[in-house]
Amino acid sequence: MKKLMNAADTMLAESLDGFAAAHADIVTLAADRKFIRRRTLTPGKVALISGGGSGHEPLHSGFVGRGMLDAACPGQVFTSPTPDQIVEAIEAVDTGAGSLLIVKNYEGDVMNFEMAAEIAGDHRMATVVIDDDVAVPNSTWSTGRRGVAGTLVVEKILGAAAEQSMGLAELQQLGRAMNARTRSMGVALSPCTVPAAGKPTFQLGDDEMEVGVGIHGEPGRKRTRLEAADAIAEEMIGSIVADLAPSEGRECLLLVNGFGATPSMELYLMVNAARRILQARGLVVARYLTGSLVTSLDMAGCSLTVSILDADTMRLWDAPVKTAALCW
Amino acid sequence: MKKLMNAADTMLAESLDGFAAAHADIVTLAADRKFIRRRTLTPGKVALISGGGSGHEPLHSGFVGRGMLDAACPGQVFTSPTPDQIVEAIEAVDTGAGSLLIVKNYEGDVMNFEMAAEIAGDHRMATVVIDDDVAVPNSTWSTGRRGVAGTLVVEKILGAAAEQSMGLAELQQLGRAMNARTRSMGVALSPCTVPAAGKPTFQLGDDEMEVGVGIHGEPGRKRTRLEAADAIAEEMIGSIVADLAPSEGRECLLLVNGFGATPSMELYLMVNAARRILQARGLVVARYLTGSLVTSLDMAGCSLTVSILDADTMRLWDAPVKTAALCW
Amino acid sequence: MTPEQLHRVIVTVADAVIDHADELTALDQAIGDGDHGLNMKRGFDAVRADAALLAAKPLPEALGAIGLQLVMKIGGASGPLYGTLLMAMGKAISPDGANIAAAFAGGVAAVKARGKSQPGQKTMLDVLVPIEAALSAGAPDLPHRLPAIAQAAAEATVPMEATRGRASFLGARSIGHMDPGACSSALITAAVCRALGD
Amino acid sequence: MTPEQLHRVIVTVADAVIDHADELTALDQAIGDGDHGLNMKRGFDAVRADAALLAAKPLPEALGAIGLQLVMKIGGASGPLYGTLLMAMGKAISPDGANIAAAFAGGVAAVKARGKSQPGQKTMLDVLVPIEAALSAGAPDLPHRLPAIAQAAAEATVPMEATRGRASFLGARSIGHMDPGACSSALITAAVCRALGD
Ligand SMILES: Nc1ncnc2c1ncn2[C@@H]1O[C@H](COP(=O)(O)OP(=O)(O)O)[C@@H](O)[C@H]1O
Ligand SMILES: Nc1ncnc2c1ncn2[C@@H]1O[C@H](COP(=O)(O)OP(=O)(O)O)[C@@H](O)[C@H]1O
Ligand SMILES: [Mg+2]
Ligand SMILES: [Mg+2]
Ligand SMILES: [Mg+2]
Ligand SMILES: [Mg+2]
Repeated sequence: MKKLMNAADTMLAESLDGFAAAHADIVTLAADRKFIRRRTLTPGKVALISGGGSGHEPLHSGFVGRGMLDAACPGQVFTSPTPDQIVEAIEAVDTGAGSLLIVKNYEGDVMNFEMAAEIAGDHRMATVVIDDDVAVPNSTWSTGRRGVAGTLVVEKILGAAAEQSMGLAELQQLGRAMNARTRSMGVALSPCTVPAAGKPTFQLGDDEMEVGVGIHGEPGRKRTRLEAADAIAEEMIGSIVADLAPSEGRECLLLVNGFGATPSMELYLMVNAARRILQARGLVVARYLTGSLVTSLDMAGCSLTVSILDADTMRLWDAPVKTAALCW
Repeated sequence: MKKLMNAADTMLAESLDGFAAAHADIVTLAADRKFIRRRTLTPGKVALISGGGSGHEPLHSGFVGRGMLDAACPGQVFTSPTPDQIVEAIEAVDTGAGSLLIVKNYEGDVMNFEMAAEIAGDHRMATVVIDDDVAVPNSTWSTGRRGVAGTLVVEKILGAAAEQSMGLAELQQLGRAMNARTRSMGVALSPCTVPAAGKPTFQLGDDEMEVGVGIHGEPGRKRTRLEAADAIAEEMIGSIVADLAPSEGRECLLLVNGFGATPSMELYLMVNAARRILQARGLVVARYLTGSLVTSLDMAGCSLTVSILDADTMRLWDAPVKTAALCW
Repeated sequence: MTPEQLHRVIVTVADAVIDHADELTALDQAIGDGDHGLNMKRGFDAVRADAALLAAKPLPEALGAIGLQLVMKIGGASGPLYGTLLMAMGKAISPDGANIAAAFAGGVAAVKARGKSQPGQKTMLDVLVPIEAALSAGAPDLPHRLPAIAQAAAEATVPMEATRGRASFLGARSIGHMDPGACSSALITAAVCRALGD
Repeated sequence: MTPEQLHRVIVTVADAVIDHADELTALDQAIGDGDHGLNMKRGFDAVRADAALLAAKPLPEALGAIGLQLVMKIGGASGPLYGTLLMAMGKAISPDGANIAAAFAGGVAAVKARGKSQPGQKTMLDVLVPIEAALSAGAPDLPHRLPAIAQAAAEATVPMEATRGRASFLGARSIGHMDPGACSSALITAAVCRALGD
């Protein structure tokens, strides 16, 4: 394992301290590093709270700030935060209009947020669960699909809506609708290494890729020979569009997301591949976002996310945002 | 070599096309992909033009936009752009107030920009050469030091000054002064692979790092065992501060820059390490910038840059910027 | 149960989890996200550090406190599940521990509710439910038989296809590996029995 | 020089560079940024594609056009340097090529000015200057002797410490490797002589 670190068990804490120092104009880090919150809250606005295992930075802490989240609870690496973190975040940022909890669909996350909600029962709360990863089949009798990079799209749109005074119930509805219009799929070219584990989560041959990989390095649909970028994009967009089943001519957002070790040149090459494929399938790419935004530690590879936008959600996407990782 | 690509000889072109599509609100890509320019120019403002080998993205194309560059000329991977690119960029963005060429100190870059300036002789032009890398000894009888991540700091400050109508000669002077107050040093944990070469530029053992590495994977000062992040930061900051020799209590900017394959968690950990070391040496870290901004393809590792700021340059640093990669 | 006995149980269980953390992590690397051992170790390190204080409490409070400790330290899926198991048991158990079978059944019911899960889905429930059954059936030599029952139940998860937990994302590719949570449950069962048998 | 001869020189040189591109890149990986072969190949691919057109021009124009082609295609340090060499030679040379020694000397002077460099700094000049000297000295069998002179000069860069070009960043660590530009100069020299000797 090669990482810029001092010791596995202090790594997260040191990194959070660096983040808080670097972005002190936007955020503050709570005692015991239980959560990151906006420096300044807007009274009367519904509080948006997310969180999850660490190792996906800038998700979620990098999305705390005006136009997006009010607080983010960082769990240990790839491990959901604990209920006390979430409860304390709710207590710190709920200014009276209630809290919307944005949770990625992993049982750990869902259960910890659920326990937190039980404990913080005197606050008004609602939950939106994100499950945008088409690599996993959807179903009601199982855990269902994972929440991956689409989380950022939902967080941005809800963040803008909350800023415009949308109420808790409406936000929950919008979040669920946005989640239903958002699909992602990923591919890994190299594994990731959890610092405390010290060795890669999986092994890939020199000419192999993992198609449909999760953001924790979970195995995906299949392991195959590394293909050309166009073929990879074709397979991912194909799966996404098949699942979304958008009508011809719909406008969409394309998010090309790096997993942590993928250079910018490759991400923009994927932008180019994906946009041509989307256009060929009759979709209009109206908005783009490119970057390593929902990562998997030091994994190489990327995910593609497509979100169908209408006039309202486009406006919310375009609304100003000022966080450590997203700004416009 | 594992990359998201179709073919080595189309990789750069495809990536530039993706970039131009994704940021069409800010930039346009010129014919034959010779340069990237601002969509809208400000008449009467000195034009800021930079460029260099590709593979360092977002440098320079990601810094084209309001408050920073007017045009960027992308060379082949790790290869200076050719004079025709630079000449055409000058002709496209010089609105009459002249052009400032910001060049990293590599002989290829310096000579190609020089030939361009000879060809575009009827335009008013001035050049600022950046050489911030303390890993290489400075001297007048040799090539001297390399230009690395500090380039971004100079480009940001000059960009703000140009936006505030500073003239060509003054900008050149400010650029040289800023360069003199800016020092960087890098460390690699893994090599980079030039797509057309197909294999890593250098080899590192499983427990080795390259201290003082260049942004083209050039060997640095020494190859040693991978050390703890604090020790790495101590060595880099030590070299930087020894060279800058700032007086006690000076305010500075700390830029922690990833080389392309370094996850955010590690970069912020380095922020935390570096800021403590700077403080211990009597410097006040007044501004932070963290990200993979001046990269070396898929190299893992980071560089630290320290820039001494005074009230004027602090204001220029804080001035609004809106580019694909930097925004505030 | 005497405070000494409880202390022995706590320490034995904690040590067993801590000693086998790498094994649990390796199982989770195969079909999960490679942190089950790390998570469990973090939780049981905290429990072990507080062992004396926890053992001094009456059994119901002790179980509740251990459960809360696990919830607040483990995170992930296993934190709420093991925490819920112990907190629910703590609520139901009598101070002398005589109604252990009923209390454990209450704990398992709480786990099912928390996890929206059932046995057969390749999770810790595939060990917890057989233990619940054995406890309900009762038998004088139970502490000697339970470890084998738990171990066999954990092994029985190998051929299962997961439909809950992270391994469910793998579909058929989850077949052929033991579920990490089933393994930790068997491990804890063996440790409890060992501590009580001594 | 006839157009046929010039065509043969252009094609032989281009093929030599293209065939040895990997070797040049490998040298540049050791003490530079690993692109010298790629750069040279890009330039000479373009020259080769235009060979017929270029060979049809009078010698001065042909050299100038090849030089410009190299400048606009190669990039990096070698583009302006080889481009400058040929463009300066093109300006000085007579249509029949009789004053080749003087023209080459003019080209080398231009390279020195462009690169702010001198022989002894572990660059292409460490090959170009000995060739210039041999040309000035003159000798009937020069085309047969020049390749060996150039090759020896390139090899003499191995023990040098670079003070110009990217290799200078390495300081003493640049010792022990042949300079990539010196190697390409020797390669081109050999190809020119081969083409003229045929
Ligand atoms: N819904 C559920 N019901 C019962 N047990 C579950 C459920 N989800 C996960 N588990 C158990 O939790 C274990 C994984 O724990 P752990 O790795 O610590 O958490 P995470 O999956 O969040 O990383 C699984 O092996 C499984 O036994
Ligand atoms: N200032 C200089 N004077 C003469 N030759 C130089 C100079 N700088 C570089 N070179 C030559 O250029 C070669 C490198 O060319 P190349 O790798 O194509 O460009 P770059 O160094 O820009 O990547 C060196 O090996 C050296 O021979
Ligand atoms: Mg986990
Ligand atoms: Mg180069
Ligand atoms: Mg796990
Ligand atoms: Mg080179």
